[in-house]
Amino acid sequence: MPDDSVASPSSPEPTKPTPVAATPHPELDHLAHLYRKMALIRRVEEESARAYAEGKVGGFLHLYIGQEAVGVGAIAALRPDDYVITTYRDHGIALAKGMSARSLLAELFGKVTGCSKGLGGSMHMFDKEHHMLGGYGIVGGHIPLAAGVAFASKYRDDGRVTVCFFGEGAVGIGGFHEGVGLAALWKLPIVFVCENNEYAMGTPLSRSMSLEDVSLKALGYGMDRDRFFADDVLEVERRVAEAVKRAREQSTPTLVEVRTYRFRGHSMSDPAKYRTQAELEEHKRRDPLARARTALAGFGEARLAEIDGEVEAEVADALRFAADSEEPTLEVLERTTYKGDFAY
Amino acid sequence: MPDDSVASPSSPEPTKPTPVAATPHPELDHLAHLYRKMALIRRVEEESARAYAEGKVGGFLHLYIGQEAVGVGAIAALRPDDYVITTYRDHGIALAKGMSARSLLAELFGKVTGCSKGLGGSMHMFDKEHHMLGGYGIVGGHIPLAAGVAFASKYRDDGRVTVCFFGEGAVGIGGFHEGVGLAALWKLPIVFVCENNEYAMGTPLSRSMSLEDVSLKALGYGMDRDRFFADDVLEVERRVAEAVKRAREQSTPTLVEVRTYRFRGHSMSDPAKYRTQAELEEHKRRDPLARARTALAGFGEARLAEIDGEVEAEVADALRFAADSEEPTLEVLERTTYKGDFAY
Amino acid sequence: MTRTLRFREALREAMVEEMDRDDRVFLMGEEVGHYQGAYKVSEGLLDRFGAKRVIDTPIAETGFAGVGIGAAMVGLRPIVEFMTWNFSAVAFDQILNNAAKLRQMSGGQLECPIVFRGPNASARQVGSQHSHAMEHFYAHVPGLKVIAPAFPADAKGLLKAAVRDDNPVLVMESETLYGVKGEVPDGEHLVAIGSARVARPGTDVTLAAYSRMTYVALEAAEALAKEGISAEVIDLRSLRPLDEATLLVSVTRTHRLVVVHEGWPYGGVGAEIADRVQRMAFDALDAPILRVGTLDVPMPYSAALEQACIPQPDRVADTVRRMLARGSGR
Amino acid sequence: MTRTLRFREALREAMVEEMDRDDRVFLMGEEVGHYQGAYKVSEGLLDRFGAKRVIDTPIAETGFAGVGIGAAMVGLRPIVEFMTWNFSAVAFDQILNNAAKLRQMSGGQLECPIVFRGPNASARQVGSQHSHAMEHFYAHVPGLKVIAPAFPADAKGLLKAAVRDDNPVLVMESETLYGVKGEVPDGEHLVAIGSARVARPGTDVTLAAYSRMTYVALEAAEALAKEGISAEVIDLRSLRPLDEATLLVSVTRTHRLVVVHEGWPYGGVGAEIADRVQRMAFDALDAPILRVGTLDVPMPYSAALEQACIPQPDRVADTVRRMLARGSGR
Ligand SMILES: Cc1ncc(C[n+]2csc(CCOP(=O)(O)OP(=O)(O)O)c2C)c(N)n1
Ligand SMILES: Cc1ncc(C[n+]2csc(CCOP(=O)(O)OP(=O)(O)O)c2C)c(N)n1
Ligand SMILES: [Mg+2]
Ligand SMILES: [Mg+2]
Repeated sequence: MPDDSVASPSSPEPTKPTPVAATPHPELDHLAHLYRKMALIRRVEEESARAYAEGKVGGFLHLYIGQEAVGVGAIAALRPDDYVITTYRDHGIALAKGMSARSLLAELFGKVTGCSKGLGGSMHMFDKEHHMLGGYGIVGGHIPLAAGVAFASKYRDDGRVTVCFFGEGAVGIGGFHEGVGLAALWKLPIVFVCENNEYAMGTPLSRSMSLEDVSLKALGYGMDRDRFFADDVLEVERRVAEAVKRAREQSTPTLVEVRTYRFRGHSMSDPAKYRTQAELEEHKRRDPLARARTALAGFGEARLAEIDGEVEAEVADALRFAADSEEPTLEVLERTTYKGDFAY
Repeated sequence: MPDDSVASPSSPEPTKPTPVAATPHPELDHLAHLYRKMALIRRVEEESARAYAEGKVGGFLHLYIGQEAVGVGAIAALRPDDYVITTYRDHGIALAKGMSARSLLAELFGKVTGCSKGLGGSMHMFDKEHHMLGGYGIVGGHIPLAAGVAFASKYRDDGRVTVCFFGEGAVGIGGFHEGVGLAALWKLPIVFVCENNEYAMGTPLSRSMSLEDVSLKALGYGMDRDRFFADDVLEVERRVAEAVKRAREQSTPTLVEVRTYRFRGHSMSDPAKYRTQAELEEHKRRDPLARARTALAGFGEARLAEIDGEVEAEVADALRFAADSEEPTLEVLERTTYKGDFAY
Repeated sequence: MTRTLRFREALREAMVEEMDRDDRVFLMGEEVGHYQGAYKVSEGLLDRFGAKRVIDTPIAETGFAGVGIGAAMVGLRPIVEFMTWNFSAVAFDQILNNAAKLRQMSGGQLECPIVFRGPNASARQVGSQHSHAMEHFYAHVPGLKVIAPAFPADAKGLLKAAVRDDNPVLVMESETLYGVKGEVPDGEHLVAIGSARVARPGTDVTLAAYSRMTYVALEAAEALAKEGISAEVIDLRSLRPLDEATLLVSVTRTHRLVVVHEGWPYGGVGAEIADRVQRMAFDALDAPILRVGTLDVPMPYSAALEQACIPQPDRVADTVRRMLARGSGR
Repeated sequence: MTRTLRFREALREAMVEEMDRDDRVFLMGEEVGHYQGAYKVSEGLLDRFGAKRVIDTPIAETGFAGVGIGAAMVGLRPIVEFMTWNFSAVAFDQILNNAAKLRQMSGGQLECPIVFRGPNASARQVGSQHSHAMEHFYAHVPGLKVIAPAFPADAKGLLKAAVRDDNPVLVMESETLYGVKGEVPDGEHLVAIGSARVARPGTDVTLAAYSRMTYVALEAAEALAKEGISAEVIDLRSLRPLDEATLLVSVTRTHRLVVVHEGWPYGGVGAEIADRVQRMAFDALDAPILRVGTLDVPMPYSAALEQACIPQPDRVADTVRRMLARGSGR
């Protein structure tokens, strides 16, 4: 597809790239690092879609294509031991937080080598080691959990920050109000990142909220707020970093509305008839991945090709790994339902 | 008790008052009318408390003493066919909307002649004829219902307005957020009246909300708001009338925060240790009932005494009626659970 | 005369006919309008009835379930669609404390003629948060009625009856049945809530099921028939009220009962049926009542494990064989 | 050595001891701190442990139940008090979809060591919205444990065990039991979750009960004894897991079972027990299993009607007499 061509060269070579000398450009190096993460997410999502079409992946599949700059930028503003939690649209967030493509794709393939042993699937990517506290399927249901994680950090005074991602469709539900309300009341070290991709399934924000500026919700809680577009991953990192700083240093929450767009349907079953091709094309022209690659011109085409090649190799390896892994067996169910003896 | 002495002369005479000539004072007549309602509520509540102490009333009993001006003032701004719905602290609202003291006290006494046949009790006063859609026991649970009633009025274009009462303690719960959010989104003809009596059981607003100005919540919904004290029942009527006008003429909702105070504990079991005697006394000096009576000086002591006498007679009659009525029998349960055949 | 309709078309016809008949009836839910329904059950309804009667809601189940109940208590007759019944968990209080209680709390003054409907139980690999059989929670509650049709004709007839019922009625559909075809009678077709149906007559054992499990029971009966075992399949159709008579008549003849349902074993509809039948047909039973339900764990994503958790014809047939070999479950 | 404690004091001791032992344990809920607990169970805890570990919450059950679960999944051990279990209905999704699912959704990576506790079932004339027996909803859910002690000693021992359990444990207390006194062993006292107790030995019939209904069953047994009928009373204490062994041993001796519980008849814990026992002790039963539960209607306010709805010793005794006269419930 045109929107991905930049990030996914039709030929996966060079698999074994010739090393290239490094430039003395820390900003560019950093951007390249973020670009690599975004490219990895883009390619993993494309392959997930393909695998879904081939019947290797089941259930619901919600792709992150187009929104990569949100998760990558926001998580770039965090320490490795900070916590992240999100919705069912969780692949990009999981990869950005450090989950391996192997463990993610194996989970999608329903294999026991997946992050959640093949029991969770696309909507429930958990990686305790990387403090990725999961993807959740009930809209708004994870927001109070996020407040609880931040509560624990404050209780233990461990200096960690929690970032909670959710879609703009979650803002009307009680779980949002109660989770955000308690975070504001108790001054918890948390950043609420609303990924406003303009639609909740087929419902545009205009049909789901009396205000179109989600960040205004913060006024009702006397909470700090911010609102910006996610075209530039560095801008996302900068802006979220301010909220993270407030959370870490003053233990106050912030509601950050990041305006983005999903290039695919809500899930694989959604033809997205509710939006025009023109609207979609306009947004694809603002593809944050393409923009980052352009901004990396000075970084050198060779080294970018090297990155793309590494990404291709990583994805190819992960797909092989997922395909070759074993399925979980029935005995795993009881011990993952209860710790210790089963209770019936 | 000192705070009620004005409204409740120690002797219930005159039961048969000598008629007195009317003054040509429409404002005073109107205030006298509101005063009568407030006095009736005050006396009914005092008698409810006494009956509770005597074991004639069971369960929870949440008194409205001190808050009379809110319900009476707000409902004075309505048409008889407008809808009202509230919480478990519902006696005053029910009486203000037109429920008879007989039917209310009989309900408290658990008699079949009560508004809800003795099945609902103190927290569930319903009077369909007067469009009093009930008192509800789950905090915030009735707010979406209120939006639904207003939705029905808009659907039928019946020109009615719904007033939904709730305490400031309800503002943090999901039902508030969702009910108010849908009313704002769909522009429903409703007025949300938050009776901010400073405490939710023993919890002051400062420990339950990050903001102490409840009306600011309206900002997050792009909704009109108002905020004022309930010392003067006429002021309550005036201010609520503005919101009712908006609802009726433009079909837009308003969040009205009315600042008031309950003179008794949360319920009969609450000694209210969480507040000082001084704080209580200060509020009692602002008793809206006493204030109204003072403002009625020009109305004539004789006619005021007449009103008080009528109120005493009405309460005495209602208490007799409640005491003499029959209890409901088991057979009432099945047909009040299902319309038509029982479903098991 | 009949026509062949898909399950979703039968439901749609029921809504169209009832909305044509009574303008107090409206449909409200997520994506029911512009999107034409998450599972296309309400396809075309927005065009036909307009945005006043086909209302797209934000994601706020407590809010719109409550709006429906509030509208019902002043005389409208809402059909509230949950995109799936799983999401009713965030509106649980509205159904338990308002819909089911209004009539009695008000001493019979208020009524709550509302229909809640949507797909229930497992779909395919949608994981533990999206695979609940919610009827086991709701059938417990007096004040509610719960129905779970298996065939398009019943889906239409029962949904129409539900819309006309003056009590809250919960309709448990199944994403896995929406595409299933069946014969639906022409003209006005109503099915009384509370009546089960013998879907396949038999003499050796009674299989009681509902919704998609009726097909599973029928498949098992087919397999058992090849072994000379005659299983009677009862399609309950309605869970609350439960058609005790039809169950008892059958068990009194077959002397054996196996209940087949989705959802966990502890409590619920299956346990209730076992309890009633052992109580009312104690002497008629030649073997303990057995149940085939979803395994007692959150639903796993893995396709293989999910299928192992959900009742399958084999598991039902094996249970019957065990029972006929006088298996007492021990 | 033992001391006489009220039920609420026993619960308080359990919390104090566990909070002293492990600073990851904290108490959160409405009015648990400054107000000293709506029912004074947490009296004095705020003074003793401070506002960091005894946290008053706003009225936001979804919010603070979720906060507890979130804190538990990163290693704290919260005790979340619902002012009454009725209010957990607005947090139902948090318990069903997060607390019960976290471990399995994460492939066993995360744990949810949390305790939810509060008074359950009927109080006195608090009406239909405040009288729910919520255990019938929660015991259905795999991933949860549900306990319902009747005596102060068990209240203390089970709550301490619940706090140390690495799974979500729901503790069903009773407002009507908080003032009840009983002997509580000195020193460290733990009661294993999942073990029932024979509260009164007997030979003619088994009465299975829990929470306040254990006292009702004991009273009925006392009355029956005067008629020469020997009833064995089993105090279940734990509902999920259920102590099948103790039930089966008893029923195999008495050949008769009556289950006594608050809450509606359709489904729930009572139906589950009936289903299991008829399945596992089919041949040992001389009569159908009968249940004495709350009448199948929303709880009325009227004192007389409320008492008529709730199981009473007379109703239990009559049921036993009917059963011994070989009443099959028909
Ligand atoms: C409580 C609840 N109701 C409904 C759903 C069904 N559902 C899943 S995703 C979704 C749309 C969410 O949109 P948004 O929050 O904007 O997130 P996005 O998908 O755009 O990332 C809906 C309605 C759900 N999962 N949970
Ligand atoms: C969901 C829910 N949680 C808790 C309660 C217990 N409760 C009853 S009234 C109350 C305080 C409410 O205070 P507020 O809203 O200010 O109303 P007020 O009593 O002051 O009129 C609480 C916590 C409840 N009824 N519902
Ligand atoms: Mg969105
Ligand atoms: Mg208050």
